Amino acid sequence: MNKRPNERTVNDLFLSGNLREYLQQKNEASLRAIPNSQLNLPLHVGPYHSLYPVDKHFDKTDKSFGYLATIFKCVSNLDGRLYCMRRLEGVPITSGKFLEPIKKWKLVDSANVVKVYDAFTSKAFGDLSLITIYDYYPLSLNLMETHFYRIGNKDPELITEAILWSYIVQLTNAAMEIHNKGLFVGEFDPTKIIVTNKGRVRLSSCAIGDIVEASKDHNQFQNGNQKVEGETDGAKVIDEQKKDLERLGGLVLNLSKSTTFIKDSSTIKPMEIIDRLTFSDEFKKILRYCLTPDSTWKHFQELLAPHILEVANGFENSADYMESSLLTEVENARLVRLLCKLDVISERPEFIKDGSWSETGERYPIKLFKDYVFHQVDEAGNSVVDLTHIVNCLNKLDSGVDENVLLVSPDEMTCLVMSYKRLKELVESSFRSLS
Amino acid sequence: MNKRPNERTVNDLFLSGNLREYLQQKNEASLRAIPNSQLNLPLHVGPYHSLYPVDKHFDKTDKSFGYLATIFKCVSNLDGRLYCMRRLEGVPITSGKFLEPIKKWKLVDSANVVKVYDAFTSKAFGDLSLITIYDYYPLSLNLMETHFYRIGNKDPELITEAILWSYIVQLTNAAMEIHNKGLFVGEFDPTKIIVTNKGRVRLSSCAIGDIVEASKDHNQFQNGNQKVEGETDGAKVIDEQKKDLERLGGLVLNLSKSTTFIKDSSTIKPMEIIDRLTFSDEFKKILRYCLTPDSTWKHFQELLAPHILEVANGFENSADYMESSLLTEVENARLVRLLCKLDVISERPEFIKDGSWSETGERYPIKLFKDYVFHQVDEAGNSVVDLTHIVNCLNKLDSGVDENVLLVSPDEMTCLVMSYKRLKELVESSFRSLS
Amino acid sequence: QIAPIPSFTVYSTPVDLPTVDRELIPLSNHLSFDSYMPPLNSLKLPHYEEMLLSAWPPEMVFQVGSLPKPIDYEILRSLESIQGFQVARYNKDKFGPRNVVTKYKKRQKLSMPKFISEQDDDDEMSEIEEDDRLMDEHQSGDIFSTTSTTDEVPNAFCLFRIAYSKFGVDDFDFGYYNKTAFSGLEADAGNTYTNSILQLYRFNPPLCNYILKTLAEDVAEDDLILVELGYLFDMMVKANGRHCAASNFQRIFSAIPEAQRLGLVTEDGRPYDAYGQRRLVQTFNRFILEKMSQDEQTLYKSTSSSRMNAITGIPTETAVFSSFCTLSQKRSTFFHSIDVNSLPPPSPTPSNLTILNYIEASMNKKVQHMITCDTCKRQHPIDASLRVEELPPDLILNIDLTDEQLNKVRFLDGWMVPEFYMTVSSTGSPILRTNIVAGSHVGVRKYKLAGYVAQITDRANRSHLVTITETSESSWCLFNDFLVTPIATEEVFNMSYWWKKPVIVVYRAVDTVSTFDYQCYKQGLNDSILYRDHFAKGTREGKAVEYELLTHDEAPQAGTMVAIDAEFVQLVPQEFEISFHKQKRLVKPKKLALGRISVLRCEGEKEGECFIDDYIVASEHIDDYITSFSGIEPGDLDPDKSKRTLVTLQTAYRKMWLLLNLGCIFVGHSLKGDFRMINIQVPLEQVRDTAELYYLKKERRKLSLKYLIYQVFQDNVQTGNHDSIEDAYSALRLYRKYLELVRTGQLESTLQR
Repeated sequence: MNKRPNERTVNDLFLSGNLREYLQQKNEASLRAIPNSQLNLPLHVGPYHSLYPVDKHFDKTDKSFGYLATIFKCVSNLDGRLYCMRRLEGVPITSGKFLEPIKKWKLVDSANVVKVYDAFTSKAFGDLSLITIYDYYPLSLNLMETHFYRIGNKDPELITEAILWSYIVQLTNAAMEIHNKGLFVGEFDPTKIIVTNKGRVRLSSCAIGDIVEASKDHNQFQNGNQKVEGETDGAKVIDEQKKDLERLGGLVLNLSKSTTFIKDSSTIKPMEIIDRLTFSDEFKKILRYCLTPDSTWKHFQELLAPHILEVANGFENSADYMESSLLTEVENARLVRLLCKLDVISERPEFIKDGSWSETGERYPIKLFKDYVFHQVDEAGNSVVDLTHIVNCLNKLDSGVDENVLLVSPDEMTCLVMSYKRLKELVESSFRSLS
Repeated sequence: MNKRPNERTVNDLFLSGNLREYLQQKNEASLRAIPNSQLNLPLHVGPYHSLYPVDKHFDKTDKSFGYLATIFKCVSNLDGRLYCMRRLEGVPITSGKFLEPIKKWKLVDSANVVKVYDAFTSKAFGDLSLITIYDYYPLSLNLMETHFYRIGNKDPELITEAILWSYIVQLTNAAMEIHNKGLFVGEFDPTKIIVTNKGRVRLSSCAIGDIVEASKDHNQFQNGNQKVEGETDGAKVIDEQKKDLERLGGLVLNLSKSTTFIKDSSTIKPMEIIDRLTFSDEFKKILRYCLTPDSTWKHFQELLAPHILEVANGFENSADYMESSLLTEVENARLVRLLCKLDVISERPEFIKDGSWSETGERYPIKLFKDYVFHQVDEAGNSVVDLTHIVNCLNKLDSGVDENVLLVSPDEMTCLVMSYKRLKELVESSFRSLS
Repeated sequence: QIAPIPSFTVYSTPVDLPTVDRELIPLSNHLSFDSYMPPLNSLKLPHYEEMLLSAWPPEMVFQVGSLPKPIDYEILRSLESIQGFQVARYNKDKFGPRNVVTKYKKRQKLSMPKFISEQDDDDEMSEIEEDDRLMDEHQSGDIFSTTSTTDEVPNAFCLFRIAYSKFGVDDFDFGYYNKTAFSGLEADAGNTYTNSILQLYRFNPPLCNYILKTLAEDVAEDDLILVELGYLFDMMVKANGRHCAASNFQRIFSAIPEAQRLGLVTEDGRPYDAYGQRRLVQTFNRFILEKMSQDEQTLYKSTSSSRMNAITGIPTETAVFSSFCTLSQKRSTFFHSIDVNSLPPPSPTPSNLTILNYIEASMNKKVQHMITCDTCKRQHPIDASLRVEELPPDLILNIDLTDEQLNKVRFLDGWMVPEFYMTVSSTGSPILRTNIVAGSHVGVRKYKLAGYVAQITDRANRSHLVTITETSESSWCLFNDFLVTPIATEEVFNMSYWWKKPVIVVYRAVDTVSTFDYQCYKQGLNDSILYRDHFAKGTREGKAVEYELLTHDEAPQAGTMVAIDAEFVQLVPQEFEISFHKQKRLVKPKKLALGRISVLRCEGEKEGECFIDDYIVASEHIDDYITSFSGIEPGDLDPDKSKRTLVTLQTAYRKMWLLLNLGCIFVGHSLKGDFRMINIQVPLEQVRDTAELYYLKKERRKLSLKYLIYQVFQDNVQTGNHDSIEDAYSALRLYRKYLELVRTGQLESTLQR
């Protein structure tokens, strides 16, 4: 897609170089399917079917929250949409109460959190697995994969200060919504933050941590460790929310660290590492603030304000860019619908039997018209393929103009003159007779 | 219509009705043209031609910056793009120096500022007009038109607190970028802030104020009023930037005011008006802060931080929405080509003669596949039209996925198992053999 | 002169002429297939006022989200490459007409019989939302239907699963699926595939009688499969149409190392393709027949299995020789089944082929393979041959053909012959004919089809096994796990359905035993185990013995009352599927195993004295000893560590079984569950269950033993871990008290307290 000159100047943080190619790849990833038998996967898990493992480039034997985890793309039998299914093997869920956290998490609605829809346990895989269902983002990679691993022939993406600012803003946005719903993030794990679009990050795997925690608590409780309920729970949430800021800082520090060579970085104190970073003072200041014991989200946001504005500006631009791209494509659906109508009525085996497509049949002109549109030849009788001619004819057919067209029979012995208007009526009535 | 979650109608399969209509209108507005002769407009103004007056619903005899102003849509001879041209009649520009501000303004790059490209004087209209060239936003209305006037059959849009928060954030974003480039906004004039999309505002008419000012200064200077250059200029900018906050406050106050009936509001002090607003305390607090003499942009942004985050979240969502819309349309562009390819190679009279479409021919699977896609039947043998099936199959064909499809011969005695990948190759090679 | 009329054609309307395209499309807007620029809308849509043709009716509804229909495995397996395309024959009967829309299937609410706990409500059916039903193709209507007009799998042949309510398997209404006097087998006692063979032999009189007869013998050192089959068949006979679980059989079978090695011990629910499943059940068939014949030798302490061989033994000569060295061996051995895996030679009239041609081809086989020769220490090919010398009265056939070969069989009319005649050729090999061959009356023997195991494969390509067998003269039954229903004779011989494949077939000579002798073990019944110890390991020395053996003076009679109680350990915990918005659903009930059983005298001087207190050896992993309920401590069931009086399962079981057959009356509390776990069928007239006797009808509540004892005697029992001797004694006290309360007419008032 050609970028218009003014769009080239746009801050490219959120726009991939070749949007069309990227969208096509996403489309392909969504369509990918393999017969079940080859994968030895269950036909369906609850109401979700057509499971297809989502490539995991990071770690084939990934352990998530202490359990073996696998991720699938699947289709819901209930609404036909694609979802992402996470399976954790052998989580000791013995009561519906453990799944309670899902109720709160379902309310979380943020552009930087992958929405969770469902949680249940299933024996479909043979064992008893914990299944959680999320929005599906084709081609998404996690932060580790994005910045540290070579996937296919794509080099890892360089970490820059601009990217980090944007991540901080987006993850703050995610955290604020999660906190608003009385929850906490718990861990900013780079393998559980996914990049769903250029520069767009989302917290994934939500609610699993809380469910696993609940199952642990319960089992400890069974083993005699009394769990204190009630207000302590609320206090714990507030405390964890506070800790989220430090954990965000930890993530950002780890990502930042990779941009500079620091010997024995694991033995050096965080604050010292920050000093050695080659980023702006403001960045260092805000990172230091995250890791300060008494830091608060409120003040953190205040410090962040100008950068939030910058990131918002980037999002506005990317929405604008998408819209302008969309503007050029908006007529396509119309042609798809028209072509489908034509193909649905043409060459139907059951029609060939009745006489309506024969040379004297009422639908014969449609056949001749299709020849006229699609099967042009030059004077020597060679095929000519001209999309302009095709689309132009289709446009005229679509609107049913009064213009006449000359249709010649394949034997070139007879011809017909017919208006697009009349052809349109013919196609429409043929279509009506089907449905 | 009552639909179950797994049911789709034709409207669900393609771009959402509203968005499509809106985009089509924008397209139409962009394309609108009337033969020049009827309008009595110059054939071209500098490198810009095909002038078409942009409807102005607000005031037919608009005076802008004290001069008669008209706005045109035009096409640049240099890059073929559409631009917006503002013409001010009779601005006394006597030196190229007066146009200097444009240099700085051209650097302003914000999602909330209409980009300015050019400024020159022209005699094309007969008089000496100041011409400024901007990005063109079809269907855009200014704030006054959006919220206070009935345009066509569209009622003015209600002002809510949420909208105002969003405006504040966006205009702050605009102001910050303008300040960064060493400029100031000067006036938050509701007739010069345009709404280019739902909820999206942009400062327009940039740079004109400074040019007009420069011409006035010059004329005053000519009339003997020494103008102090240099650092005083810098100080003035800083002062004006500070004042911008108050002016932004003024705009917001005026917009807010319209939501409550306040008698003799012009005689009542702003702070009192704020008290009477039915908005949240936080909103009032921030509005009061704008109008406080010692307010600073820095602290203002800090106060605004959580709301910037909210607005950013909204923009993220709209970027996502646009992307998903674009995804379907990009798919459609490919589907049109694919459908045409299929029709171009199918049923060609010259192929029917040679054997390649016969039961053993290499193109036979394509024929069977077309039956599979378009000519479904129910168990009683009646035609069934399932657009979701058609689009899904075509998408898979286009992507050439590895999935296998079972194609049964018309006599139902033999069948073929073939992957979409292989079918795609067949279609492609058949098509290539034609052209 | 009249001038000729000029020949004009008079047009009433002006002639339509093609319109010349006036508006030229600028070159810059020309579209291309290869580039997406310019976009398609560079060509403008002409002005229009009516609805566009591209508009689709907005009310048209398309359904998405249905499960994709996979390509049938049978097609995939029979694909041939023709000119680079993968081509197969299409079977319209099975796969339906082409290009048929897949109907949207949603998780549906299915009508199922209610759980027993819900059955007091009026309507008979309840709606159960079941995710697993997503794939099920049960049609509406009669579940006992054995024929289908729509070419679908008839309902009675479909795979049925047990639905578990929160009360577990006990709450499932098995009775709904079986109205006959022949007991079905539950589907989740483990190794469900074996059910088909168990039913096949249960209804084979010579084999069934032979197996039951073994019950007359005293216990052997170790648990014997042959004897276990006896207990199982006896239980199935006694159950008289009620459902049975082959749980003890499966427990003993699963512990056999050879069975494990052969992969016969399987996790249920593990998917098999159709062919793999047939191979599995045939391997089991060969294994179980061979094991029975071995067990016969152990049980009767003999060196040959003459009893078994007289029924199923197939004397077969196997020979090996080679032209490369002096190797030459000939051996005659007894097999118990024939693998039908050779195709008959091409026939001029292929449509006349029957199973007999396949059997004949498989009775005489020659193969060549490479060996490293023991004789000459070199590698060379050898010729091996197999020749069946004679057919037994019970001819058991493993139909070991591929899907493709079986698909051909479908089209052979009358392939499964109802009867045939066997004669002997001049070379001494059996010859099989559908008619008596003229002039060869010598050695002619008539065989009739006795029954077979069939594989049922549904549209979703899931396979399971059913048994069709003659239950009495000319009367046939279909056994589909716990579903049992009579089936018409013509359906028995019909092998033309796409969903049905023969797996194991039994023909029986008409001159052999054809009636069941369910009492055969009563002759010479050895009950000595009741009067002696028979520990799994060691002697009385060092054991904590809490019982006093019965003496012959106390020999149980019909009507002798004994008090019993059993304790169980948990092998596998129960499993639930849980969803945050639905009720949790039991998907696998817990698996328990008998751990201890105690029996007390109820009469005479020693009333209340224990005479059996058996701990049962655990051969499998125990998940939980549930000590607070069972009183069994870890280690108690381990022969190497235990101080308890530990016996094998069959020893403990035989004692119960003998008491049952001697006509004892069992007193205890909540015995229904105990009997189910012990895996024994006790007629109601031999049971005095205090939980039933003290049943609160109004509250529909059964009272616990502890509660009852406290209410009736103001005693505290079960203060520590449970103890089966104490519990059996408490039940006995309650029973005595019950009789007294009834006598004095105080039962109602006591219950109301």
